[in-house]
Amino acid sequence: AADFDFWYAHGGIYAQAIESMCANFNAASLQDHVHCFPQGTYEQTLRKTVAAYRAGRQPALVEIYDIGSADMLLSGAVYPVDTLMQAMGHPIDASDYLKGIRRFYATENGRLLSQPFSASTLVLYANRQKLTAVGVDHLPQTWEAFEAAMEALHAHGKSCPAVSDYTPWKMLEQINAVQGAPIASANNGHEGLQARYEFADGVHRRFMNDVARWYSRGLLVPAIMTRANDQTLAFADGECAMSVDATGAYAIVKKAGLVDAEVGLLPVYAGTKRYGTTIGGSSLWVLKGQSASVYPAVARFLAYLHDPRQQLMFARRTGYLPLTHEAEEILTTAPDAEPDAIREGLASLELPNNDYNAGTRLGFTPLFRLIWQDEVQRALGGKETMDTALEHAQVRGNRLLERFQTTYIDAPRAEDGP
Amino acid sequence: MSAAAIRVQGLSKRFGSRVVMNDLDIDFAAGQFTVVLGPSGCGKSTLLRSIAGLEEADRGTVHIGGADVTRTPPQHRGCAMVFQNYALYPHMSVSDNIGYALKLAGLDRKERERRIGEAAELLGLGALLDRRPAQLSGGQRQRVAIGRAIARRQRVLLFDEPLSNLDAKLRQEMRIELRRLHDEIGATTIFVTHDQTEAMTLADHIVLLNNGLVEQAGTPMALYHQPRTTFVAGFIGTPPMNLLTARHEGHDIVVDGGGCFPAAIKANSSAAVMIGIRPEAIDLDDPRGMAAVVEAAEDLGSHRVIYARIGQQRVLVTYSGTRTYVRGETLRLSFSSQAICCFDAISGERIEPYSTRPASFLAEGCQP
Amino acid sequence: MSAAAIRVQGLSKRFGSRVVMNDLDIDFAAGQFTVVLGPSGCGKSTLLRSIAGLEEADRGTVHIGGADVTRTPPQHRGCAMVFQNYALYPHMSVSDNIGYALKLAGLDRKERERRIGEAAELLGLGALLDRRPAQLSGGQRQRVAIGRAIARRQRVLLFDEPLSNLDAKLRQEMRIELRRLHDEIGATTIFVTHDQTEAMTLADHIVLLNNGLVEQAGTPMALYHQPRTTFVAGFIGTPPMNLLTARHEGHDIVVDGGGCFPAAIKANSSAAVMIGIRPEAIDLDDPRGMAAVVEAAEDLGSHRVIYARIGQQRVLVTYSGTRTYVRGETLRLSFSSQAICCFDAISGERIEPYSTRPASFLAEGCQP
Amino acid sequence: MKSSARFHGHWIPLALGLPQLVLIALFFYWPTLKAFWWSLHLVCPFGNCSTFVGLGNYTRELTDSSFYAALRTTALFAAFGVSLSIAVALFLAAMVELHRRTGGLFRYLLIWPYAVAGSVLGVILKVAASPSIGPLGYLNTLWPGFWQPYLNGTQSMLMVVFAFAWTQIPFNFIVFVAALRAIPAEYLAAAAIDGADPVRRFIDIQLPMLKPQLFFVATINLIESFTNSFAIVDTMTQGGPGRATNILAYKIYTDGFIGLDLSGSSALSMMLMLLVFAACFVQFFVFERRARQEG
Amino acid sequence: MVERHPLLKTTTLILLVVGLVFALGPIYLALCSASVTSRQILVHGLALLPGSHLWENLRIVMRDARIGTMLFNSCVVSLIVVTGKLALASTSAFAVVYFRSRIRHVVFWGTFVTLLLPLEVRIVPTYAVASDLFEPLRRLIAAVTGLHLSVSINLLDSYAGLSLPLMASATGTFLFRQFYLTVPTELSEAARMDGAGPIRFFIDILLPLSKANFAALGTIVFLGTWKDYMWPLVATSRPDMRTISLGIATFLPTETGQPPEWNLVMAAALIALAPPLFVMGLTQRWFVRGVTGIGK
Ligand SMILES: Nc1ncnc2c1ncn2[C@@H]1O[C@H](COP(=O)(O)OP(=O)(O)OP(=O)(O)O)[C@@H](O)[C@H]1O
Ligand SMILES: Nc1ncnc2c1ncn2[C@@H]1O[C@H](COP(=O)(O)OP(=O)(O)OP(=O)(O)O)[C@@H](O)[C@H]1O
Ligand SMILES: [Mg+2]
Ligand SMILES: [Mg+2]
Repeated sequence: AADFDFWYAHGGIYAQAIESMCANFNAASLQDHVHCFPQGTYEQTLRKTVAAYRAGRQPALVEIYDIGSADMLLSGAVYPVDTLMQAMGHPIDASDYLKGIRRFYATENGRLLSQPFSASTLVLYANRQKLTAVGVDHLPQTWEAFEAAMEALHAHGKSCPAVSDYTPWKMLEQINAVQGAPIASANNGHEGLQARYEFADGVHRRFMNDVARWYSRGLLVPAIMTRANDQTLAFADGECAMSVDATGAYAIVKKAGLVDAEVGLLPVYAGTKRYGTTIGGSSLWVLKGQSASVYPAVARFLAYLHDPRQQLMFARRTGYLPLTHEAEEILTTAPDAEPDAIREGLASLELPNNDYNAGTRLGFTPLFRLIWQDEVQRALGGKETMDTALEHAQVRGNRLLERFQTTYIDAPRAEDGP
Repeated sequence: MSAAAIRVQGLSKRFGSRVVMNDLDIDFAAGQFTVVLGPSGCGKSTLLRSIAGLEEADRGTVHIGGADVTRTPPQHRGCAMVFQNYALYPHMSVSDNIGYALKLAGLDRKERERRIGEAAELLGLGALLDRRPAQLSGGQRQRVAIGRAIARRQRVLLFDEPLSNLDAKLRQEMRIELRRLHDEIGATTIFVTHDQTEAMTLADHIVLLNNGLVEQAGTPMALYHQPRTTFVAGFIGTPPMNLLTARHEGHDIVVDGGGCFPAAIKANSSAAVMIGIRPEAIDLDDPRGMAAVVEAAEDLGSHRVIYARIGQQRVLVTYSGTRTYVRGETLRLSFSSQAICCFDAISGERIEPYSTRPASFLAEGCQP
Repeated sequence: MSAAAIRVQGLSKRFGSRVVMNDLDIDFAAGQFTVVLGPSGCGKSTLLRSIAGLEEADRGTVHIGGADVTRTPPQHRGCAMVFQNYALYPHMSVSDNIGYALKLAGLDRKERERRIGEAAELLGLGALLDRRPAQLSGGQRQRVAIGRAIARRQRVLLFDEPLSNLDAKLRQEMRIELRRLHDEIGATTIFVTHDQTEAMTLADHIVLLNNGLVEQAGTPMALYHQPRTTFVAGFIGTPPMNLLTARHEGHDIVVDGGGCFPAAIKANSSAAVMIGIRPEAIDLDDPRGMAAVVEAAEDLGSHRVIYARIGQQRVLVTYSGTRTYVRGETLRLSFSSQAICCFDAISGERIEPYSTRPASFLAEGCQP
Repeated sequence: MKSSARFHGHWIPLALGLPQLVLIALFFYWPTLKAFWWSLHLVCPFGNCSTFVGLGNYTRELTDSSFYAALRTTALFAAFGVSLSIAVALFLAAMVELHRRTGGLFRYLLIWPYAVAGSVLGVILKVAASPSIGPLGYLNTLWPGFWQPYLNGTQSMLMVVFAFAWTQIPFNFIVFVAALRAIPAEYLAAAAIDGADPVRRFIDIQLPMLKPQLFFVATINLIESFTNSFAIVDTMTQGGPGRATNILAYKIYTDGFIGLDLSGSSALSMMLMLLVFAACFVQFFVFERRARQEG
Repeated sequence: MVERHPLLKTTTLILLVVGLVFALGPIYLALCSASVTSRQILVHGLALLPGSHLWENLRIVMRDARIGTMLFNSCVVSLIVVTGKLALASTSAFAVVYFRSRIRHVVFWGTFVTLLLPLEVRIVPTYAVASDLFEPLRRLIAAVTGLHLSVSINLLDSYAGLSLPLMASATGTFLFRQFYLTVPTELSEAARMDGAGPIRFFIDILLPLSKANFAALGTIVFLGTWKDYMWPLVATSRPDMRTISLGIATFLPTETGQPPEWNLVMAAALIALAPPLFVMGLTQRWFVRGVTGIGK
């Protein structure tokens, strides 16, 4: 019987969904009580977790985003979830999880050190009415078609053919995954600390140059230039006709109800092989340093969240993907409307994989994302060419990786135990 | 640099409910050295600043050299001014201070330097031209301030208590120097002060202000010997004139507390009057004089001051003899009736005697 | 409240490299009114504050009433002090100001009120006891400050230029009042000022300081008539003593610029001397007198001041006649040799004459 | 102050000063020491390991182009922000001084922005400067694509500079108004008599006399621009776009808290400290000189 | 001064009005936007004229419990800092100014160095210190006695943690020092002649004279604490410990797809700036005096 803190990193409808799960757990559980605290954005949550851990005030459970995984794994602050669950009598089987999710979170030897919590992937949304109006009857499958569609919309006076917030998750990680192209050596970092970035050539470079062209021609409008000031909303309220967005956006689009939204797979370049996209999202980490009585309660809470009914509730309310085969099964076979985005997303994840679309496992990724954004914004702002921008980003990113390697070169490895 | 007459007409000014100038009419003759004298707060500075254009009067006009300048801003009035605290620009050197006005007037560098040199020579500032005001002594600052005023060669020179920040010795020296300068330059000079010694020694003409009104205007000696009111009598002279309350009875004046003397003045019988007598005009030791008890005596070396009492009234007597008087001693005071001024006790205005019988001395009792 | 003698021995103090008191030895007699006089910055306040215990001397001792208090903190020295700017506690009423020290001394309320009442009565402050210092005029503040000092009934009363912030009239009144107070209370009083008139009129005894040294100590008249140095001569009197450079030749003294007179002093022949003569001791119109040219004349009503030149040397003459002199006129000055002080031109110290032939007047040429 | 006005004794001043000193030791000296220690080590974010690297972190930062970029941004931001704050405040103060009688109301109202927190202003301006819904967005209907503060580095810099100046002006304004007030009216009167019109009087008399205040305000503003601009940048631009507004203080924060690079950000802190220290030193020097001149 | 420059007067007046528009513009915009509906802003852009929904929006925002808590936190923290700083500053400045002991130099320099290095610069380590306040002492004990204690004090997410580091600055001491230096030295001398010791002098004379300075510094510190952003951002992780100036940013959408309700954001902004504006209006005189006091 114990009280413990759970820090999560969401606001809005996501937070509401989490709070209701917490409330339900507390209501259902006689002895345990979880205190759920929002900590702001993913970044803020990670920062506060680090700080709190140093101060010895860490919560028992915390939600950390995907790219924080490498930092968490080496932190020495983590009580691996599989060990915990094993010890507390709620063993989890990594193979319960969907392929894309398992591949992302599992270690080389297949262990799950954290419990996946929220996941989504990238799909293409399109405003069917607007596309039909300009004579585009099929969703673009390729970037070439995507560009043509944007041009058609532009030619018909649509001020916002497509919208994007230019985030690296969408433009770097997912694009390279779907094309099966490497972001970093050593299997995108899964093989160890010696990994270095190598995205500046190849498909990412091609794509970003296209993006720069689309941007300068007013085809791909930055979200901050839209009235809604937000990519998802700009599509949802009909301002923009197309949007490459997370599956999670679907709940918002549906809620807006304005748009006859059509969802399809992320485009690829014509004549290239399509691989599976990777996921984005977060997992739950159990932190060391709690009193022994807390961990059984944490385990019970994790088990509760793992329950397919909770997953489904969460997926339905937020548009996140179900995580386990069991939940997917229920969702896809349920008679009531199965969200298109989730279906397409799941399909996208199930596509064939190679070494490079299991996501990345690189240190200091949060800062790297800022660097990538910096450089791309500079390129879009005409301060440098896209090619040099990407090279700069790669160089600066590699300095981060080097430092990560030196920092952790003799850090204690994750041990099993609280 | 020709002098210009200044005429002030109906000038009035109030600050809030306080009337500082009350319908003043004053003429300042061209080329004259006029001292505006009065106690602190009587409106002297306000008058001077109104003439300079620094203060806007509520009513009335100012004419300089015949032209109405009431609405003219200070920079176009043709006045130069020396301020009480000098108001030297602290960030400029002495020569820049003097030359600033010339620069604004558009004079070229050479002409400016010539004029600065002239003023410096006149005031003995030659060696100081590169210093900052902070590096000067009080007297030197004073001279720079005057230099700044005269270098412009304006028709009118205004001084607002320029000597009050100097120590006694320097003040005495500067007085002589100022007077000499005025005689050389010949501008119309108005000099404001509350120090009657300065006024007495500097002025061709004194305008004595009190509460925003002209109490008396005239030559220094006129003010000293024929004060128009008790205020003037009590303001001028160190120590000032003794004022004793008395009654007019028949042809005599009876001093409260003892003594009387004959004086033919136009006043009702038994009217209350004040008699004024200068401390140096009193004889201490006249057997027929009125009794006065010594309260205190001060020996200043050059002369002595005795604080005595006639009844309840204090009398100061100065004399330069060597005899000493001690507290409690009784004096016998007398004075010539010609040295006496009579004032109406209520209005304080002077009552002219219609006949002065010469050589009539104060006596113990009056025998007509 | 019995008076106590104060003895200062070997008192020295320097601020940085500036010597402010240089081995001072002074006795202040019990119950006496001593004025410490000197120009600004000469160390008067430092001396006074050393006696009060506010300033720590570098060397030397202070005895009060026979006891060595050099290391005693101010509150235990039995001194009360009136500060130049009064230093009244601005947030306390007049009676609290006066009573604060009594409260700290542990007196009960009744005794305190009695003492405050007493002091108030003595100083005429009865009606002001509930006011704040900001609601008082300068003279009233002055009196409160004195009240605060005397209510404590200390053996020693110290005043640091208490009158310098008051206007001339008030200053004159306060002088009389202070002297009266001293006579009533009988405490040993030390009064610091740079105004020689105050010193002359108030003091039983004057200590004249200059540059941290005692220039002369004595009665006012001693300082006036027998100044020990040219500094004293030039510091005391308004206008001060005239100092003329001269040479000692044989038994005569020859004034630079004209005139000579016999004077028997102990000085080398042809030694440079200074002669000092008070402006009021000069006769203007002696046919045998030395020639002097009038530079300026001031009429003060009660007397006149003439600025004249003997050769290059300025001489001031005061007289109270009615005759006027104009610029450029030639005077014939003479004076009694008894009125003359001779000083060594280099050290400035007075040279005593070993014989004064009476009635020897200054003459155009000396005929021995 | 004269030493004679001071009390004797050691224990009382110690007791009086101690609480403050303890607090300062805890929250100033100890953190500063810690930062210095970190800056010489490579520390793990979670605090369970550290390697001594000597000046490695410093050389790392000093060879990183983004450090120089941040330095340049900081310098630009400081230069523009400080000059704008000072110029506008001076201008307003001069005009209020000119309208002494009616200026009271302006003086009262112009101080108000001082009560507004940087973050609140940031939020308001973020909306107000929005190219789609803000008033400036109307410019885009005239010249499409003209106002894009979140894409155009220059414009976003302008925006934060404006916001920074807005927060600083009231303080400067008060200081200037008070200083102008304190200039004896006699100087202006003397200048008027000397023939100077109001504009000349301002340039020749008032401005030179404001020099100490100008120095003071400039130093304060400079330190503020190094440090307190954080809230504005964080709420409005987060250092973007393309690190156009990534001032050093913000970089310290992002490197330390987002990048989990305690060592690097500590090294940056130490270097920023040096900068602030230099600024203060200049100020101190100037004040000392002024004090010596006056005394 | 007789000064007739109608053109100059009008021009400067116009410029002053322009300055006023810029100074109050953002506040006005916030007021306008807070008084319309969210839809209106999305459709017509930011309102330039006040609408009629102000109370409604304010009510909606106030119903959000966060605002109440944050306002309360801001008040508590500001008041703690004001009280603490006034107490510390007045006493430490007294120690600095009124004693001969060399200690005063220690206090002076020990305090004044903090002027040079603002909190923002040492934010990261200060955070670490606040999270483990006992560390220095623990280390000292360990170094001296070899004892390894496990005591620790964590100030994060507490009022003490929010306020204490803000108190550790020299501005207050500086201001009081400036003021004490203007108090005539004769007052302390007179008090000493009257038999008062330092503490009595401090209580009987100096404190009553410092009333205005307490008000001035109090206002400045209050506003400064209220406006502080970085420290609360770092030192709090629990939403119920957030202060309003920090919390205002949480009204901005953080998740993509969270519809921005600018009218509510602006209403919250209005609420956040109302108390300091009120305090400012109330104590403006003191505030001005304080600022100019610093400037001396
Ligand atoms: N700007 C002002 N506002 C209000 N009252 C003023 C102002 N200027 C002067 N006064 C008042 O007007 C009265 C006359 O002032 P003024 O300066 O003319 O006196 P003064 O005769 O020059 O005195 P002083 O010898 O002290 O200089 C004084 O009581 C003064 O307080
Ligand atoms: N605390 C101090 N530090 C340095 N110098 C001082 C200090 N106090 C006084 N002095 C200097 O010592 C000298 C003597 O000072 P003191 O105050 O005793 O002069 P004073 O004779 O009282 O002059 P005044 O008539 O101007 O009051 C002055 O030159 C003064 O500048
Ligand atoms: Mg005046
Ligand atoms: Mg003195």
